[in-house]
Amino acid sequence: MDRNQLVKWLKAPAKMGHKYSLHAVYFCTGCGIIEVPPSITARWDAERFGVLPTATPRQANLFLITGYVSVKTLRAIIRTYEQMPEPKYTVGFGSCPINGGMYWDSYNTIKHLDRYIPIDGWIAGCMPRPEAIFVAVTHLWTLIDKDMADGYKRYRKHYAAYRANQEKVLRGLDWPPLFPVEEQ
Amino acid sequence: MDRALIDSLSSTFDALRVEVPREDRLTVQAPRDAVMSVLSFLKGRGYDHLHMVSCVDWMEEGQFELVYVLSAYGTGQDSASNPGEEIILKTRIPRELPTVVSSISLFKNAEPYEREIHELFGVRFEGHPRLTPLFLERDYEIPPFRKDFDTRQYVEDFFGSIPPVGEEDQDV
Amino acid sequence: MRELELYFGPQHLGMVGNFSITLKVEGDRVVKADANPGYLHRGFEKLMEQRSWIKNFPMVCRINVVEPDSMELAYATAVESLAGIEVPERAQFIRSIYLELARVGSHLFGLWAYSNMLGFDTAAQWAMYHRDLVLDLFEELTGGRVYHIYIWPGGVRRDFPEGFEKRLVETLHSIGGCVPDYDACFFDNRLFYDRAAGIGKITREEAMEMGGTGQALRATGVPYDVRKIEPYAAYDKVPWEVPTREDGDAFSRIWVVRDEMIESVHMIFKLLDEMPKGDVYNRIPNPFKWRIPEGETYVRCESSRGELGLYLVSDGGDKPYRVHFRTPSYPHGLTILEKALVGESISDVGNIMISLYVVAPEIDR
Amino acid sequence: MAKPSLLGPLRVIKYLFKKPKTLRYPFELKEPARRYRGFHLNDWDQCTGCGNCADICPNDAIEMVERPEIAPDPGEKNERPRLDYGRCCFCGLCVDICPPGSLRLSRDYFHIHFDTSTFVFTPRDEKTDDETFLPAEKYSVLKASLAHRKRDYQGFEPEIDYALFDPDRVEMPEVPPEERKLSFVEQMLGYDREQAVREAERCLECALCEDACPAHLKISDYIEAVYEDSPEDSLRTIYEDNPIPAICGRICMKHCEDACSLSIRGEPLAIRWLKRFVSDTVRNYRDALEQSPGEPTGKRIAVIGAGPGGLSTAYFLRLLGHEVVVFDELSGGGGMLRVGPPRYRLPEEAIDKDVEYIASLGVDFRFQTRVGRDVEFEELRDEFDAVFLGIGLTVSRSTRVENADRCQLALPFLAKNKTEEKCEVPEEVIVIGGGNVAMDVAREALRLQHIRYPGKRTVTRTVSLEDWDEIPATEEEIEEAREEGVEFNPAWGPKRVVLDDQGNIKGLLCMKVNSVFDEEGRFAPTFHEDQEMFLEGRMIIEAIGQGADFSFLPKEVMERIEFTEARKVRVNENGMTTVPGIFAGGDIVNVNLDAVTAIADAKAASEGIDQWLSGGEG
Repeated sequence: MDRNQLVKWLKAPAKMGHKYSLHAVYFCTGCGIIEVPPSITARWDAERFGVLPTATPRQANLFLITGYVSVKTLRAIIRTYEQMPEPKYTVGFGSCPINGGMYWDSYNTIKHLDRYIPIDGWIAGCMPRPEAIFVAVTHLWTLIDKDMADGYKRYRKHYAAYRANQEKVLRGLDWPPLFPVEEQ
Repeated sequence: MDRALIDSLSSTFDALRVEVPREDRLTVQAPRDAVMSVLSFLKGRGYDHLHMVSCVDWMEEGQFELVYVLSAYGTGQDSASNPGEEIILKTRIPRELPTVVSSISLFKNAEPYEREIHELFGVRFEGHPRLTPLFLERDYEIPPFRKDFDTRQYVEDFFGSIPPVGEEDQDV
Repeated sequence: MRELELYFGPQHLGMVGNFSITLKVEGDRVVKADANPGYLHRGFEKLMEQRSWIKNFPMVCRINVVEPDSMELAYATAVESLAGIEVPERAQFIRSIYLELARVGSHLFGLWAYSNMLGFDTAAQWAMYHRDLVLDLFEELTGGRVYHIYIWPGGVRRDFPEGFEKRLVETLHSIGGCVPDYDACFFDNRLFYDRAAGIGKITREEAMEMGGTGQALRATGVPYDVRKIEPYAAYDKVPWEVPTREDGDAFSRIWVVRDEMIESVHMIFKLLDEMPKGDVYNRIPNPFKWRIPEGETYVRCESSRGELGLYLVSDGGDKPYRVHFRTPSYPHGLTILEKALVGESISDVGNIMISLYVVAPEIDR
Repeated sequence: MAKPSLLGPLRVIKYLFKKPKTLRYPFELKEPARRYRGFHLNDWDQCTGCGNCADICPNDAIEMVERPEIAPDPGEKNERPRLDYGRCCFCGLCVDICPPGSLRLSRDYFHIHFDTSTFVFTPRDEKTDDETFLPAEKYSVLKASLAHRKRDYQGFEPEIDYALFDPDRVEMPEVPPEERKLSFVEQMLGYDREQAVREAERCLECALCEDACPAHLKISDYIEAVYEDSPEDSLRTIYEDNPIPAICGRICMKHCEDACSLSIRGEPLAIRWLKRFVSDTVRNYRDALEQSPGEPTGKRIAVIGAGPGGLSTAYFLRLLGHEVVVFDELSGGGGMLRVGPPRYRLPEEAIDKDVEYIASLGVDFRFQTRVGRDVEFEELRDEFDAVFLGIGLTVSRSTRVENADRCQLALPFLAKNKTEEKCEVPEEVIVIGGGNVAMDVAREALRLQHIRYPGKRTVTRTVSLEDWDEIPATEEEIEEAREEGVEFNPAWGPKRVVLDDQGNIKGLLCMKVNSVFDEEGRFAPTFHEDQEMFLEGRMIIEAIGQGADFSFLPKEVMERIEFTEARKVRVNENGMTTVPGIFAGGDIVNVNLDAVTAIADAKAASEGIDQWLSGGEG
């Protein structure tokens, strides 16, 4: 058994832990949040998939960006995202974060969310049904398995670019960079 | 609509234009200086429910039109006002110098409306305690709800200028 | 004691919706509350000025995600009154049924949020389950779970599907059958009483002074309901009551909500009995050539949270010249809430906010 | 109020013993509702590429993209809608506006992907796409995406009663059949202003009609002008491409209306009647159009024939500043339209209005001048710089069955009825032919019968080789003829004209038609010789087609003019025949045999003539 395989084997239980306990940040960013309460309550019960809302970003590893993101919310989203411990996964809900959606010509909403924080998966719909959320979770499992849900790594790698875009929209950020920017 | 109200409105104030577009509606066009006194007159007549304060940008005429929609809760014993009737009070102010007296002293819920109009249209309300930003995070050269603010152009210029990040990594 | 500034929301467990309040606290007492909205501001009214009359129709419902339907109605009636479009009788009944159903769904959502906030998880789970059953009905009728896009100018978008009335009645019966259990575990629960009675109290005068409507006002004993004072759709066709309470606190407001839901279900049954046959849609003009004569109108209707108004101006063109929604949460969330929070404890912020039914997207628009 | 009890809530413990309500998704699937608004489906065969969905989309989510693999039918485009699910809000307005009803929504809604570019896609449906749309046994929700969808899973679908367009046209006021068959009064009364605006409002502005129109009129522009209630603007737009609106507004073959998006599930926009409305409403063309001939060029052109082709050529060339002389043997303009279409369809006043306007621009009309009789063709060639042949098809063909020489021919019959002395008709008339000319003949004969024998029972019968499904006359002509009482005998071919002892016509012996066209679609009728039918009639009129009369051309010119396989004059893209300086257009060139195609020919030819005269290649 070579070294790589050994590492992989040793890491497997940790990965399983990440996969099956996706704790979502309790943050209603947009209108897509309306389908989250049904998913986490009796009818659909997201807990069967290990998905639970969590009060604080410090204890969460899944960030559901539910729908459109206004400029003011973007600041809160970045703050929240940066507070989450790694590994962390993000899922964009519905049309709006993908390409502006209904608010494609609004002066106050973000058009492409992946230009500000990395996104691991997108769900189509306006809004996505609870079923789609569950299927998205299973897709996310596969991505985690294959090490493809690497948004947090991309964030680290391209932090300077992300930070530049964030600063451009928000006119300066009132917190220090998460990673040393010089490293880039 | 109560005939007596219309009569007493026109006899109390001059320079009012009163119209009855519908049976249950009254439109009053007042000069800027008279707005507060008309509002307080109407409130005294039982029209104690301020629905909203709105603003319309008549750019070509160089004016903003402030719109106050009033109706009655219908709880006062002395008033003959019917809650099913609305009064739309309008006043025009110049676009270059858009100031008007705040109506908070009469209606407390005018506060956020006026704050919003200040932010989105750039109208100043004299006597308003906090004309701080309400909704917006960014500053805009022209207040965004004015007609000369082209949001499509703005989106194209501003959001279009933000580059994608790590393009080569996207399709792993 | 030292005063602290506490940022309550938008990412906060005690906050429902993307809203934020800046609290000045002394110990755990709120000294001053500053509502800080705008996290969901999309510039709706500006966007609507750029879209033609029909293109705005799928758009308006997005103003409020919890109960999009009254927005649709306000827009449709405003356009109808400006353009002089008649609505068939049957469509008026369908509108009323649909809006009452939406009210039930919306109140169940509010009930979930409220009981969840107080920690009454059983009632919360039930409410959300029952709301899902209502959403199934919506899905069958309109093709959408959340955004129904159903009431359009000239009537409604499609007639009832085959057998829909039967399923509607069955579902409402099954939800109604649970009312005693809801009462037992939540409304008549002593813990709920202790937690909500006397909390967030506003007097009748205060409520009226600050533009309160809906349950915020009805909980202070004023039977103010637009469905009664200026009936629209088919609300004047059947008899019904406006439930009120006297105390003006969170407890009364939630009880008004409960009674309203029951009244709505009864109203749906009555409307179904009276419903005439016939067309449900009068064709609107060609959307690409549709101009609406110059004019302005103000229409109002009773949403599940209070009075919804729409001020609509047309300059004779193919697009609205100005749209302004008077959303019920606007005075509730920005004026009344700031007042009601003062003197309360931090743990009751969410309690008061949801009992006033403050829905953030309709404040920000 | 009294404080409630603390123990009450214990009542709900009973729920502990009930079956859970949770759906065990994904093992227990929940079907979306029948009307669910999910992803799009598009039937590519039905889709016409009109682009109305893209126009109505509130979010700019739909873009029309060209698909080179599609060979569009006439009046369609090879563009198909492409959806961006980063924009779409699933409102279904595109479904409600789609004129052919090809765009629907399915009940699929799963698409989860890490790559945003996969959210842009061109919808198709199971008819044409086997790879994406899978049968139930191959489908799995866990794999579901835009490339893995369920078959026969239609959701929100178009319903014509709730469509955003109006499928019914504003009814054209017309004289009822009982009344109109008694005289030659114009059948269609024309729209009034309010009706015209209402009809123009139906236009969806997709402009498929403009591609279908041979002369490519800017239809949506002039319809828009009618809607704006400014017929003058509309007329100006029409005159850019068509100088005979009063004529075309009545008898155009309206290829545009066949292509109209609205016609697929409803009635097409009444484009022809709207054009007629414009030409009727504008009393004075000169004031409305404000046109003047171009700078004189010193060139002279002879136009032979004052039909639609000749008139249009004259108009376009005159605007370019050339001097134009039009020769025609009739006493007025219009060519075949003057003698052919009956008064109830095209009154002479309408023709004269158009012709007079063209004359007012300075075109020299020489009526009652037959080339070859009153003036020689060679003279024209010497005198003029170019010659345009717009002679049309002026000679009626005969069936040449036994005793056919006793029959009447269609064109002389129609021509005579346009004069004061009408033809004499007996009480029973047979018309041979199933085309529009045959309909004109039959309906005229019927009118004449009603005028001549008021109150008596009279019969006009038509016999045509083609059966109902392939009869060449337009549907509305047939419908109107039937309303007036014309009897039809489709799928019967004439065998022999039967004479009585005095040598007068007694009737027509017919035989049953087996097929009209052979496998390659050529005209080659076959008959069941044994099945016969005898139709009684004292007069038989043959209306089976016309030919051209080239007898005026000198032999050496005639020899140099080439013809195509379809016996048409061969012209190049500039309208020039194989003889330099001789141009041609209209029925002798195209196979459509209608006015608007003649206008299209004339436009090409006038540009060609102008180019040729200014020294370019012809």
